[in-house]
Amino acid sequence: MMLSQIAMALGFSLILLGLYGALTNRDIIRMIVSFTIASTGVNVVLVSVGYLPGRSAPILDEAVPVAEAATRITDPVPQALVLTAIVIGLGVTALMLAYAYRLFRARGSLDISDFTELKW
Amino acid sequence: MTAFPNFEWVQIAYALLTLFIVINYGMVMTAVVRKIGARVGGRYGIPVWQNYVDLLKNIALRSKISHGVMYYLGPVFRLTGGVGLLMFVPTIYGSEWHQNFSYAGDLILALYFVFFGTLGMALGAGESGHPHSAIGVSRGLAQVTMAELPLALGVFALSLQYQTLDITEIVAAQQGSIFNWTVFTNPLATVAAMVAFVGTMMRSPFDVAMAPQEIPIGPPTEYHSSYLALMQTNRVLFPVAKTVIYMNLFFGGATSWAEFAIKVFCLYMISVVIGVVHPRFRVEQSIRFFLKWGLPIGVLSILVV
Amino acid sequence: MVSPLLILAAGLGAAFILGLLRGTSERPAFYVTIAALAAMSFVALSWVVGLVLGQTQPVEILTAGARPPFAINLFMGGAEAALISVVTLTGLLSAFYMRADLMRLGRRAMAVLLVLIMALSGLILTRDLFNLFVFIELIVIATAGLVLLSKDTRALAAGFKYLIVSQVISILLLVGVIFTYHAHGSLNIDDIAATPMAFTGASLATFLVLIALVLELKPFPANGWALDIYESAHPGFSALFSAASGTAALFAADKLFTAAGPAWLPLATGVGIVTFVGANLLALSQSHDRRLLGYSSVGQIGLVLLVVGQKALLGADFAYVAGGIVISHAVAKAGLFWLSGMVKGRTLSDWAALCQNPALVVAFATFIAMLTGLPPFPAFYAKWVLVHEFAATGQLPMLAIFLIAALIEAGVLFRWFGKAIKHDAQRSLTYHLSRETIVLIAMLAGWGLGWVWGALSDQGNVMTALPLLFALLFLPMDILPARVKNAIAMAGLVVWFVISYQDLDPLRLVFMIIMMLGGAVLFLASFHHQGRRMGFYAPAMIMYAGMALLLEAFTAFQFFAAWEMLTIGSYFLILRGKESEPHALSYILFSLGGAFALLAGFALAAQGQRIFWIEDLSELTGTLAPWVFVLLALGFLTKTAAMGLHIWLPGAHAEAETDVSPMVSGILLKAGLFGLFVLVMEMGHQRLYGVDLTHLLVWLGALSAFIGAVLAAFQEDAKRLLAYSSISQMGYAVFGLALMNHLGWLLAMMFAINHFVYKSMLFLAVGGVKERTHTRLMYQMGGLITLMPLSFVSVLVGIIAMSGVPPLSGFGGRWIFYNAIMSTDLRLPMVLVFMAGPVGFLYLFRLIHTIFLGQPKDNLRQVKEAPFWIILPQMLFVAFLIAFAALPGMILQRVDRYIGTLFGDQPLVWSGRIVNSAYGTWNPVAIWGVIIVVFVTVLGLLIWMNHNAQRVKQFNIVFSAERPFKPQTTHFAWNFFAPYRKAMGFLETPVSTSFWTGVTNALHGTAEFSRKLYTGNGQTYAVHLLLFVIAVYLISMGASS
Amino acid sequence: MTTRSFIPLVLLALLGTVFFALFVGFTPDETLNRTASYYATQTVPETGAQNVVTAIIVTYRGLDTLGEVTVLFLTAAIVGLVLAQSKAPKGRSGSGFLPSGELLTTGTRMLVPVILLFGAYVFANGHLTPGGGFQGGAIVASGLLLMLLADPAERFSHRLISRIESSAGLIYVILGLLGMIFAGGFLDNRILPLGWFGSVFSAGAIPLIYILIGLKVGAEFSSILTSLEDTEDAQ
Repeated sequence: MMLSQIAMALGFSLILLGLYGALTNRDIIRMIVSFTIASTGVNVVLVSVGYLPGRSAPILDEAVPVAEAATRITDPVPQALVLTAIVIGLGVTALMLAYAYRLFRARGSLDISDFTELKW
Repeated sequence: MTAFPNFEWVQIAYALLTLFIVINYGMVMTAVVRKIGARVGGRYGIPVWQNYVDLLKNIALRSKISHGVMYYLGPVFRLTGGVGLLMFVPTIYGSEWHQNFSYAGDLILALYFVFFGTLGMALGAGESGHPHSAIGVSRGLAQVTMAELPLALGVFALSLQYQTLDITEIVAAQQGSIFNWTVFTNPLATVAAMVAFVGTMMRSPFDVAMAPQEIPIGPPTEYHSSYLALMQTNRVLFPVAKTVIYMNLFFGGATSWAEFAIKVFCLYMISVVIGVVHPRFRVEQSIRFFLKWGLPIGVLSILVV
Repeated sequence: MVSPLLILAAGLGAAFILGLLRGTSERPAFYVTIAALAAMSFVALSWVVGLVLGQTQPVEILTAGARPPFAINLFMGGAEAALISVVTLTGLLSAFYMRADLMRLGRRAMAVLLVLIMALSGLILTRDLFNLFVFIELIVIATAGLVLLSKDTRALAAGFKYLIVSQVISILLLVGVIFTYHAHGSLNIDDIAATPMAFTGASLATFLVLIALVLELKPFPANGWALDIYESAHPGFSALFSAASGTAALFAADKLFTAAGPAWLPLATGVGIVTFVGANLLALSQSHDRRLLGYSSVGQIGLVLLVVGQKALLGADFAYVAGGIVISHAVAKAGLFWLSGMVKGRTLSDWAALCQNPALVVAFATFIAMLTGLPPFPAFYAKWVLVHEFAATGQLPMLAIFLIAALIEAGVLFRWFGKAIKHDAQRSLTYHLSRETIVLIAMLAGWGLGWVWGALSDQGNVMTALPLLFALLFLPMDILPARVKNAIAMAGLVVWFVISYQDLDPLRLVFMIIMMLGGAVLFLASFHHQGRRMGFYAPAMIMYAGMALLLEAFTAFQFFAAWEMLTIGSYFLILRGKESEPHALSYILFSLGGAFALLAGFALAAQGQRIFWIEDLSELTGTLAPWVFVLLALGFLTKTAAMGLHIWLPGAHAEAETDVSPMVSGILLKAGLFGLFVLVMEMGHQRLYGVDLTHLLVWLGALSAFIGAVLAAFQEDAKRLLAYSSISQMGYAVFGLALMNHLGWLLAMMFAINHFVYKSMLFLAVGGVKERTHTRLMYQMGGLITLMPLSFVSVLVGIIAMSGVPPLSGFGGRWIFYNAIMSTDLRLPMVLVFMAGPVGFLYLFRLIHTIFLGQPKDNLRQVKEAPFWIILPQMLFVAFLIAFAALPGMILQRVDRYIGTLFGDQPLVWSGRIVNSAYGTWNPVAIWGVIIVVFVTVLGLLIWMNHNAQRVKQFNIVFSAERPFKPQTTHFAWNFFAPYRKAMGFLETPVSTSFWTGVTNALHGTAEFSRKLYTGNGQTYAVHLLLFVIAVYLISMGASS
Repeated sequence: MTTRSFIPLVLLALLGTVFFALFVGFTPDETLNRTASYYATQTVPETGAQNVVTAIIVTYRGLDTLGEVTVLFLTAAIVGLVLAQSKAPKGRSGSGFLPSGELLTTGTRMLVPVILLFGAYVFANGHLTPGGGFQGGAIVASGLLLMLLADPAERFSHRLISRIESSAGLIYVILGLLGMIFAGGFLDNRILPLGWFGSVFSAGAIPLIYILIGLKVGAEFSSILTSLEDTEDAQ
């Protein structure tokens, strides 16, 4: 079992865990937190896909001369992606929190099952 | 005038003659029939010239009332229907004199023209404004629709059999021996047609439309005096004219006035005899009757031919 | 050409500039927003124009000066340009539309709007998978922001549900993206497309990406959150959400399905069809307008997804079909949402408020027509091609499901339209000139697109058909007074007849005479109407245009288009009646059902040929032909209201306006008859399972003739009586047609002519009576003969003619009938027809007797003769009937000769005015001669005998009776043929009615039950989502393994 | 176990199988795939950045990053929008909070400048060392957060923040467009000389862009924080 696989397994289980929390907790704040867990899981998966065993970070300083870059560094793309993913996740989370605040203001409750006037 | 091939003015005279004979024959015959009916009922009955008396009396009557145009025209339609029917069928087979205007059309014309008088009468009675006449009309119509059905089927079978709709040809086909008559060559069609015949002769058990008892002032008696005169004329003329059709279609037609007299009388008597021994049907009863008997026979007849 | 990147840059830049503005300065902020959106639209449009005119080629835009897949690249092609134009323009208009609320919420909201449009354009442009994800997230966030524009507090909850769901989606998408990257070593979509994956374990990544994008399309049933947004959001935004977002998301999905390769298309097809059916079904039980619109957009998007699934098969047509549906959906849906913003109430019938503003009604109708794919709008052409594709590739179940769902959708929308038109408004419109302008712009865009799609179509452009243009001319002319329009309309019909009658065979010529000249005559009656009479002439003329085109249709497409046209026109006409709402609905549903049967039939017949000539129907052979026959026959029989398909007719014809009833009865029914003519002429005898289909038709005709007559005899309502009698008469015609011999067809023609004349006459007469007595119940009338003599005359002549009593023309029909059946070997059906004849006599007599004869009613003593303009055409008809009865040759002879050329026989001999057949003679003139002579003589006799008769007053006949609670029950005219009912009443049991009611109830039941699925709980929606994903996964795995 | 928690469990179990299939099917690459190897070899000649990830973020996938920045911008705007409606009643701002204690206050005074400086360093050296605009921005914002914690009544000018935010964003876009005009395409960093590999002023426009991003991100986080902070008062 290699590092990347452990990481990936961890990532997936985080996703499932987070989703489970999001689907079973009625409390909006808890749901939001669960989602952050899940998206963390996603990020872990992202990174773990980019990881190549026994290589170092894609920064070409003294440790990794430019010439050998191709053989020495891990895949930089997932890392770039994960950064974006993190930021976006953060954005959405902030948004959800703001919503939660407004919902609480509107109804004095944070129970998702209280917000079902719209249906059918 | 292309519409009237071999038309001479004399034909009008011929036609009038036919008309005259038939009317008188009808006068006497209906009287005789009524007399027979009375005798069956153990009464003495009327003298045979009674119809003439009534006719003259009605014409002579002075009370004259009209309920409006349609009312006024009713009897006219009625009589036109009767006369026209007679005019459209050849009365005496083979006689130059009594072909009338049968070249104007064929069997279909005759069959549909039967409704002409009925319609006019019904409309006239309708305008009289008396609900009972309306009721009489509705009953009559309701009944006649089903009564005509077996006839239509019978005629269809017949025309399939002879492959023509021309009455004269049909009669021609039946000449020679008595066994050439349709009644023998195609009994089913005949029976079906006769059911209709009995059903439409306005006699018991199918006379609910007139319903002399329940509707004391039904269509006929809503009319009076000269209207009634016309209608009486029609009532002696029309059954004969209709019988003539049956005679021509199923019983070999008539080659002479004598044969004519006998055949028509016998046919007419059929409905009379049935009439005097049967109580009246209610409308739905008679409809069911025609559905139960007339229709199947008719269907059978068009299937076997 | 400016670089498409400017679309993105402009959006972003403007958004950032807004931040620099002072927080209080909304006005300039708004102008900046508008300017930016305008710029974006301009760039997009300029690309569309450039690409169409061929001035530019599709271009790939690189970023960061590196080639893909190493840097993100964008692509601008025809589809992209078009869709971005849709998106940006919708954005621009919506921005104007939401002006007030944007001002209220300030520059932040405007920035969000700008970013949304920018992101949507980016979604369409980008060719990079991860970039796609970024744009999707941008859209999600912006959407969540704009939902807040709504003053409706429930919108908050909706927005949150949306966020929850999109979280789940983005998780799936990200996992999918990264594994796709791992599998392909590239994030560039075209790269991925270059190496399509088989449907195996490794392709799970592809599955995840695709399913995530499908989920963005709100597939049924995992779409509760979307519906909530549609319902609660600001209409201006809902328009964006439906039109712009939906379009962009669809394009993204399409991109990836293309990349994923053909193996994945079934996924799209499956999800698409399920969504299309499910959404439309559930929409049935919606009473909230915006939610209904939501369901409908979900359905439409599902439809496009279905088309995407057909991509491989459609090939070159794909863009045409998908584009047609997408764009007409975008325009129509945006328009409808914008409209909904002007309606105060939220129930469907609140839309009645629109009636205050004819322009908006037209817009509403336009949008509905665009959604249901009626001509001349793009979706119509698209539907045509799609169905043909289905048929050509033998996906018949798909074809059936598609058409049924489309029918349900039409049901939903037209039910709504009917309510909006017929109910009376509780609250008036919230009127803004700007909003109306926006809606009207959308409407014009719709018509424009219709023209474009027509121009692109290889079937010919419906919009360039002269009659249609003439009809549409009446929309702007609606401000003119009715009389003027009427004159123009009549002139139009006559002129069209004059210019087009030469090149028609006698058969078509007769129909042409009935439809055009007859139509003109009927318009005489319309002179009776004063004032403007808004919204009457356009539909009427569309109907006539349809018929005019129908007669000259040579290809299946022309035929079908014309057919749809006359259907729509007549629907709007019928809808005008007072109580006509439900009947109009059932009319349009049956008609569209019939039309779809036609469509399916033609598609089956064409087998993928682009142009299918009607006369090629005769070349059809093999197992296919009989089915084509069945489908086409079904279509036509629905119009002629054969027994079983007839239930729409009585209501529709009875409730229509006085001068409309004769149009839809006397003329419109002939369209169906004409269709049947063409059908049997081309296809002749077809055997299915050894049964000769024409024999079935014979039976059907006979049955309709008989039952129609019986039912007519039992009606209390004069117009319903006439309506049922039409069923009966059409039955005769179908019967004659199906006899498949010379005389049979002549019979059919005879009935076509006769029925037109006397049915128009009777409807006008009865209509005239109704105008005066304000009732259609016969037992409430009576004794009108003296008050309305002319109406009486026409009814009298009418019924004599119809009942076939000599001497009038009906007899001719009967005569031909007998001669026809003499020369066929079918016997049993005749029995029914024989019965029908006398029964016809019953209802006709009832009609004239109970209306005109008998005792006048007190309340009707003062009524006057029917209005002049209603009487006039009747008198013309009377004259015609008499002339036609005396000289039938003047029309029939030519037709007879023509039919002779078809059958190569000549059973009738026309010697002078006498007609001889192999069996008998018909000498109309002689008949007239004898009857007139006798009649006149007898009349003279009577007059001589009593010239001085006294006219008596009504009450000279007095009789007494109690007056019970329901007086009419004791009136002789009530239940006139009571005994007949006792005997034959069993025929009255509404078999087919209850059948169709059963069907509809079942549908509504399912809808009502299954919409409970949408509990409104955001969590449940997330569960639905996962459920959906898992289900699709298992199914597709099952399918692939 | 109730159905409410049971159904999701089953679903997730099934989803788990999907993930498991992915997991089993996954084998780490032995060598860089073509995209990655291109970056490994071409980054230096093309962008002159030491930190390949930075090069990818700012240049190759610059459009993503622009979007990313926009996401934050959007979030900030919307959070402002959401919370705008429930502003604190004027005058009561800051009231009802306990003073946050000597330690925290002093610590804040001491740390904040350092934090800000560090943040600046991180985003200025994004192209050389790990880190970059986002990280730097976050650090800057954290300094702000610290101040808020120290003195909840503290208020920052939304106007200033949004000015910084917007102008940074605007310049970013403009730089991108300049790339289209003067270099290979949108967001191409070669509008400026690539400079001496490894020095601070190298890698063309990357440092500049990263600084902008840093400012922007910092501003956005701060505006989110302050908006959230404002709502506190209404309690």
